[in-house]
Amino acid sequence: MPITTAYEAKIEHISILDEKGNFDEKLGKGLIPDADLVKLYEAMVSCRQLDQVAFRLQRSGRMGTYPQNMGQEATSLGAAYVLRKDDWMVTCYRENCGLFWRGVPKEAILLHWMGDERGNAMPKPHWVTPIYVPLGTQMLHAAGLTMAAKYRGEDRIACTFFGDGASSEGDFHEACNFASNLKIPVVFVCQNNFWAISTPSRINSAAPTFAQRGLSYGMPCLQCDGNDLFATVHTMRKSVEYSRSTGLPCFVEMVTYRLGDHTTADDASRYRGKDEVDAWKARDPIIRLRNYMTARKLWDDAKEAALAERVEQENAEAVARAEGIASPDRADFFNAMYAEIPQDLVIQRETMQTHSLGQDPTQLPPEAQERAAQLAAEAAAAHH
Amino acid sequence: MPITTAYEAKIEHISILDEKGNFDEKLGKGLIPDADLVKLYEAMVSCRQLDQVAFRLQRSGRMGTYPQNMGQEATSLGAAYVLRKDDWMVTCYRENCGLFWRGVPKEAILLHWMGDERGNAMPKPHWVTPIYVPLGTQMLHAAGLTMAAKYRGEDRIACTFFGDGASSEGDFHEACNFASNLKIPVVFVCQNNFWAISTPSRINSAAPTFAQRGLSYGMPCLQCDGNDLFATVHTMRKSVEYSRSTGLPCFVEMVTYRLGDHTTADDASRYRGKDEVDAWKARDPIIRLRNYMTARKLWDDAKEAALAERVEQENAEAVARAEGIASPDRADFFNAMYAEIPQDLVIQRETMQTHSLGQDPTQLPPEAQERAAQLAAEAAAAHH
Amino acid sequence: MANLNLVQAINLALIQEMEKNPDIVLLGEDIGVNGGVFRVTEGLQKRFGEKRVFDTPLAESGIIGLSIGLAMGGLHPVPEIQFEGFLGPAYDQICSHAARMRSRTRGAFTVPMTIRIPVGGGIHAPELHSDSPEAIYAHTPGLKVVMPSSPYDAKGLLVSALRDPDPVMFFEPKRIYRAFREEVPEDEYTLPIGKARTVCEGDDLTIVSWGASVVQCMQAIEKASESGGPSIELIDLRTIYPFDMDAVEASVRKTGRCVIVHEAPLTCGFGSEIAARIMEKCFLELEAPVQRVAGFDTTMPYYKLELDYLPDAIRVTRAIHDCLAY
Amino acid sequence: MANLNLVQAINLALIQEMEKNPDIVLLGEDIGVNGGVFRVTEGLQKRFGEKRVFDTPLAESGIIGLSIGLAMGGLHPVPEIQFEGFLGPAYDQICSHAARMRSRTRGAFTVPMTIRIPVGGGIHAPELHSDSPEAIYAHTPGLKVVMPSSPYDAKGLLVSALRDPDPVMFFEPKRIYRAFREEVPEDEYTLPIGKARTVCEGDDLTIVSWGASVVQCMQAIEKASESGGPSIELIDLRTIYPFDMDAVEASVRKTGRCVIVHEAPLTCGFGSEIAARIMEKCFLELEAPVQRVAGFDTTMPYYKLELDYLPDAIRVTRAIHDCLAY
Ligand SMILES: Cc1ncc(C[n+]2csc(CCOP(=O)(O)OP(=O)(O)O)c2C)c(N)n1
Ligand SMILES: Cc1ncc(C[n+]2csc(CCOP(=O)(O)OP(=O)(O)O)c2C)c(N)n1
Ligand SMILES: [Mg+2]
Ligand SMILES: [Mg+2]
Repeated sequence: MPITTAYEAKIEHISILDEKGNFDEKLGKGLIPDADLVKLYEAMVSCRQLDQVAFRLQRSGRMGTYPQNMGQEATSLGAAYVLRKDDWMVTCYRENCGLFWRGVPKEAILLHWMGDERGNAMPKPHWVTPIYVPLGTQMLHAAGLTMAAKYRGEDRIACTFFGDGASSEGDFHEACNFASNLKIPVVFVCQNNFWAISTPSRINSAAPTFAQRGLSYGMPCLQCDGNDLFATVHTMRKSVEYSRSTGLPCFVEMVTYRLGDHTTADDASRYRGKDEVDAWKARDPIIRLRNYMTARKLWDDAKEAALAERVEQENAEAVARAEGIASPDRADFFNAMYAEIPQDLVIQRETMQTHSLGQDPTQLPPEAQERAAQLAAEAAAAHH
Repeated sequence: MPITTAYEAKIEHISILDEKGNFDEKLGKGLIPDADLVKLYEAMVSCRQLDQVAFRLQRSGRMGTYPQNMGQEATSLGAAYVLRKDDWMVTCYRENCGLFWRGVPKEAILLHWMGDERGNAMPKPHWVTPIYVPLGTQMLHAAGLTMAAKYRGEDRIACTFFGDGASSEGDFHEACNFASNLKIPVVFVCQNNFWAISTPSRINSAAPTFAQRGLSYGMPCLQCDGNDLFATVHTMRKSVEYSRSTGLPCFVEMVTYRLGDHTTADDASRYRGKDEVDAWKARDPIIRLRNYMTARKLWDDAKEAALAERVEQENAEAVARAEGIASPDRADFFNAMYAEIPQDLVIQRETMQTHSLGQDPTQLPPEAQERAAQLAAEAAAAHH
Repeated sequence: MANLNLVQAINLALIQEMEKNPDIVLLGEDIGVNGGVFRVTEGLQKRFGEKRVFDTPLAESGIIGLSIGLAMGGLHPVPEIQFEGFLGPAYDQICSHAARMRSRTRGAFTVPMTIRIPVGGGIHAPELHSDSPEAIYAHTPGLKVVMPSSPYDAKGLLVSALRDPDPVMFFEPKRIYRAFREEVPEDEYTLPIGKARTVCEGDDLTIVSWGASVVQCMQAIEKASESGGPSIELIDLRTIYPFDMDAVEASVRKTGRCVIVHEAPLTCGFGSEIAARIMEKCFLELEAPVQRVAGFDTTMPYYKLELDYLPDAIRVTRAIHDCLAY
Repeated sequence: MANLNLVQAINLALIQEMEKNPDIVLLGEDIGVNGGVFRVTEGLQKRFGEKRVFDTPLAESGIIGLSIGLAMGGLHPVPEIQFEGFLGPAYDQICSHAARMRSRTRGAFTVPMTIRIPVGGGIHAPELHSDSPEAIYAHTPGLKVVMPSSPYDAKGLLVSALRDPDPVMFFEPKRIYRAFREEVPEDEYTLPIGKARTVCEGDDLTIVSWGASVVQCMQAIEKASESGGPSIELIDLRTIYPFDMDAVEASVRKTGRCVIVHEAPLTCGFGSEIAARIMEKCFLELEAPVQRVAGFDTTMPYYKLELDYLPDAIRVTRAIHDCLAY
């Protein structure tokens, strides 16, 4: 037969609790115990509220650029809920909800965006990495972290998150390819929120799905409604079980939407219409879950009010902790460079306030040293 | 329905003249006119013979490292035969047969491997690019060249070649993704010859095929027997027609085998067995075609003998042209850098024989200049 | 004459050259509808259409690799890399191809391309949004490297870049994108790539700088003159490669003392080349070692500490005194 | 004691450290069964198994990115980049992550990793197989950069790198991989990263060099002494960052004259930093401008002309004379 079939593939889409409130009993029943469901809901509400707090902090000059997570809470949360506490979670910057569930202190995330490296000093053991800025690069680290665990005979796996835009980076391809060919159990999760700043997702992929990016590597691929916590939990269960049992990677696309601006430095109204945003507001993962819980008598307005109060309090405390930290010492950025600081850096650190870098103080004739120091002092004074 | 189908795909494998000599009339009949077939066969034999000549040149110190094409002649030749003469052919370094068909002078390729940039100065218009050394990088240039043509309203497309190993590079992903999303008609051809130096192709892809690398981007993908000229021609026809008519990219995997060492610097016996190589020798595209033509009375031993003689002659002349070129001037590598050479480079070029770079001759007291020049002369003499 | 800031001056230069030369195309992340995250390409897609001004997938190597192909194909692409911190993924296409194409093909293929890159610190941006990698590209033969310090210079230099037959790295100091305005002629003018500008003349000491640091230097010079201090000559290099050593040499031969100021880390920063050349060319005239005021040999700190890292008027003043006291 | 060439010395260092430290893993293109294209890892996969010595897909960013993850996960990966010309695709992972991980996380994550890279020209190799990018990485805070010039140094320095808690770029001058052998102790010894070696002492002039160029310098010095020439001190930097300025300073304060020799392009090559520092530290003792003998500011030519590009004993001798004649 001259024409034969070399390869065939099929990708499923999973939805359990849809935007109209329809709930699929077959897949959904018993998927998440009611007690957990309430906690998960509360986590989403808390994350959403922190977004608003952060936004205000930025606008009032108390924080730098901040990327809101609004609308995407169910994606990383579903993953964090399913993962073992000692599985690696290697994320980008729109996975706060999942990170907080894993126990990352809110002030760590706040500090990062307040321009303070100490926000990246993840208290161990959370099995999470700090915020990543260069897109598409963290998935390779997820593969390495997992391979190191495998090397030690641990059955730890990793789940790594990245956006529709980030999946265009070459490192994305290399990470998937390395994980597949070197047999590293990583669950690759693409958060397709339809936008990369102002760039619509079709410019990052003209293909019908982002899920099929995994087919290149022969990975099992799934797509799910990322605004449906039940769907993200179900999809992650299947994926995590697959990777842990086979030691191989797999691929997930979570279809969601960025309800806010890209960051506080962005104005989304420049490039997308209100109608589109409104349509997605109706698909808000929080509203959807609240309606479901209310119908199931797991939730009511009183509980909501109490939660709102508690959350506001908690988040205010987190902000206080973030703002309460002593301001960093300018010596820090020298001391943090190497395990053992090179002599030349010591000199730079010690003389940064007293001499120019080209100057070897010891070379100056003593009186000249004094003159220079004195002139410098005067000048400094003149500046203030 | 909670579980729906998000995507389905199927990839066909095409074979027309198989290694046992079976010929599929349905696909193969009239595909290549007999007159062309003979010319194509002669081109493969000529390319194969040049490989042997080049090998001897390298061993006798008349050429640097050289990568033989042996066994893969039918891949790039099939493409070159199908492409329009003004379509871009953007290749790597194992596509000599196709390049020669397009009219690239053999001495150009030889000069490149003889360590002479003039081998890359492709005489225009051949619509081909020179040899590329950094793997996986040329496909993006193919996309750009084609987009530039499209910008001018030309219907020129591009065909770009790369290996199984090169398809692991991030740039490969970015090239396919750009071509697909920005709608650039490029036919991506992966030559899967089962090896990347000593690395077996399964380490570069654990997936069943390399063809499915194109599914990420929603491209039509085909796989064919790369040692079957009829299959490569048929597959390229379908692919080229698709890209020219739709203005979109598509993907092809040609399954072939590298019969020789990776390059003259390599010893393949270190990492692969004789049995494997022998099995593939039986699938040699040249033998296969010769048997077919002989059976069809298009070819016989007399013709073969005459061809061998002619080819040896032609290739000897190409070598003579490559070796006959005047040796390059050391000023060349300065003059070739910019359209207009910066003053500092002029000084470096002019003083390279007379002064160190740190020296500003004009600053030297005249007598010192003389002394320096004289000492230098003596020293130089002492060296010879 | 219009009173423009740096962003507007670049935008104007792009418009005027695009109208003259149909082969100029703009591409990059968010440069279309959004006009770029700094709004430098604001309104250009509307004006010139999606064919000449288009958004790309999010991949810097792809952006530069595609642009190289466009240039080999006869166009003059103007890719924007959103921040200098994201040049990394494009490093290979820039240095292994754009910089080498002309020489490796002996002119059969060339890469007329202007890569626009916001550069430098001081705007309280996140990590990898505040670096100064100019020395990396100055050390890569085959490229030209430009960094304007004012709206007027930006327009004149960009027009030259857009007409250059070779690849130009056009670094735009984001700290002064909107810091000040100045008179910028509507009419066509160019500033030659490779020529420095003497910002102010002086006899006691020469300051050599480029990019946003030039502004810090001017502040230091003002302070100095207020307090009846030394007479200082300030040279804005404008172009990092090819650099105008003649201007530097002439000035230092006159003053005998020099301070170099840049944001990039000290070690192997471009200041080291200037310092070495000054020694080579002005050895006999030099009265004190050339002083360097630069970023430290550390990673650029997050913004809480960035002002401790970046050269400012105080540090420049200190260097002036160190140098004069020698 | 064994009489080894550079390749064998590195191979021995790897074996000995891998036996001591189970967390060391080797990865790269063709390093397994094939033992690397230069056979540096010959026999190591057989000896330590595929778990500790493995081939990767053909992707340099992936190799380094994976290694960074391995290091963050507690191992000490030793990735090999097949040739320095292919560092380009890995530039971003090296400079945006490996170099920054410790400082950006304030030590919560670190990257103990030794990147092995054959470097330099002179072996008649194809394009992009003969460059010298050390200055690029010396300008990137957070990295250490090492380049040995002999088998003995290679072993001692590599062992130090394999025990270093921070990322080390270990450049191996391919031109002298097999050029000569010397006595290399089987027994454990280390050479400190950051310390230079005085190859020979002299009073009239100091030569500072590193990597394969050191050999060219020694030839020039021999010639000079044969013809009863000047007394020259040769300093092999061994480590590019952190570099041993104390050794250079002490020597130049003594000789008053200095020639720097390296293969990389002149402009912003590491020689510029050394030259600038010498001026800063030895201004009063310097009797002539520091001379630089380096690659030219052009792309490394294909091999027909590579010997015209690379510094050789003749050019070094010329610089010695230029410097002494001043
Ligand atoms: C390598 C790199 N290039 C560019 C940027 C600038 N940038 C920050 S976020 C962003 C868009 C990201 O889109 P996506 O990956 O879809 O994630 P999302 O913001 O939608 O969650 C861009 C271009 C970056 N951070 N890193
Ligand atoms: C970016 C890059 N990395 C590494 C190399 C060194 N190298 C040259 S050829 C080769 C193997 C290529 O394998 P493949 O892509 O399958 O092509 P083939 O040689 O089999 O035709 C390698 C690793 C290179 N040339 N470029
Ligand atoms: Mg997105
Ligand atoms: Mg191959």
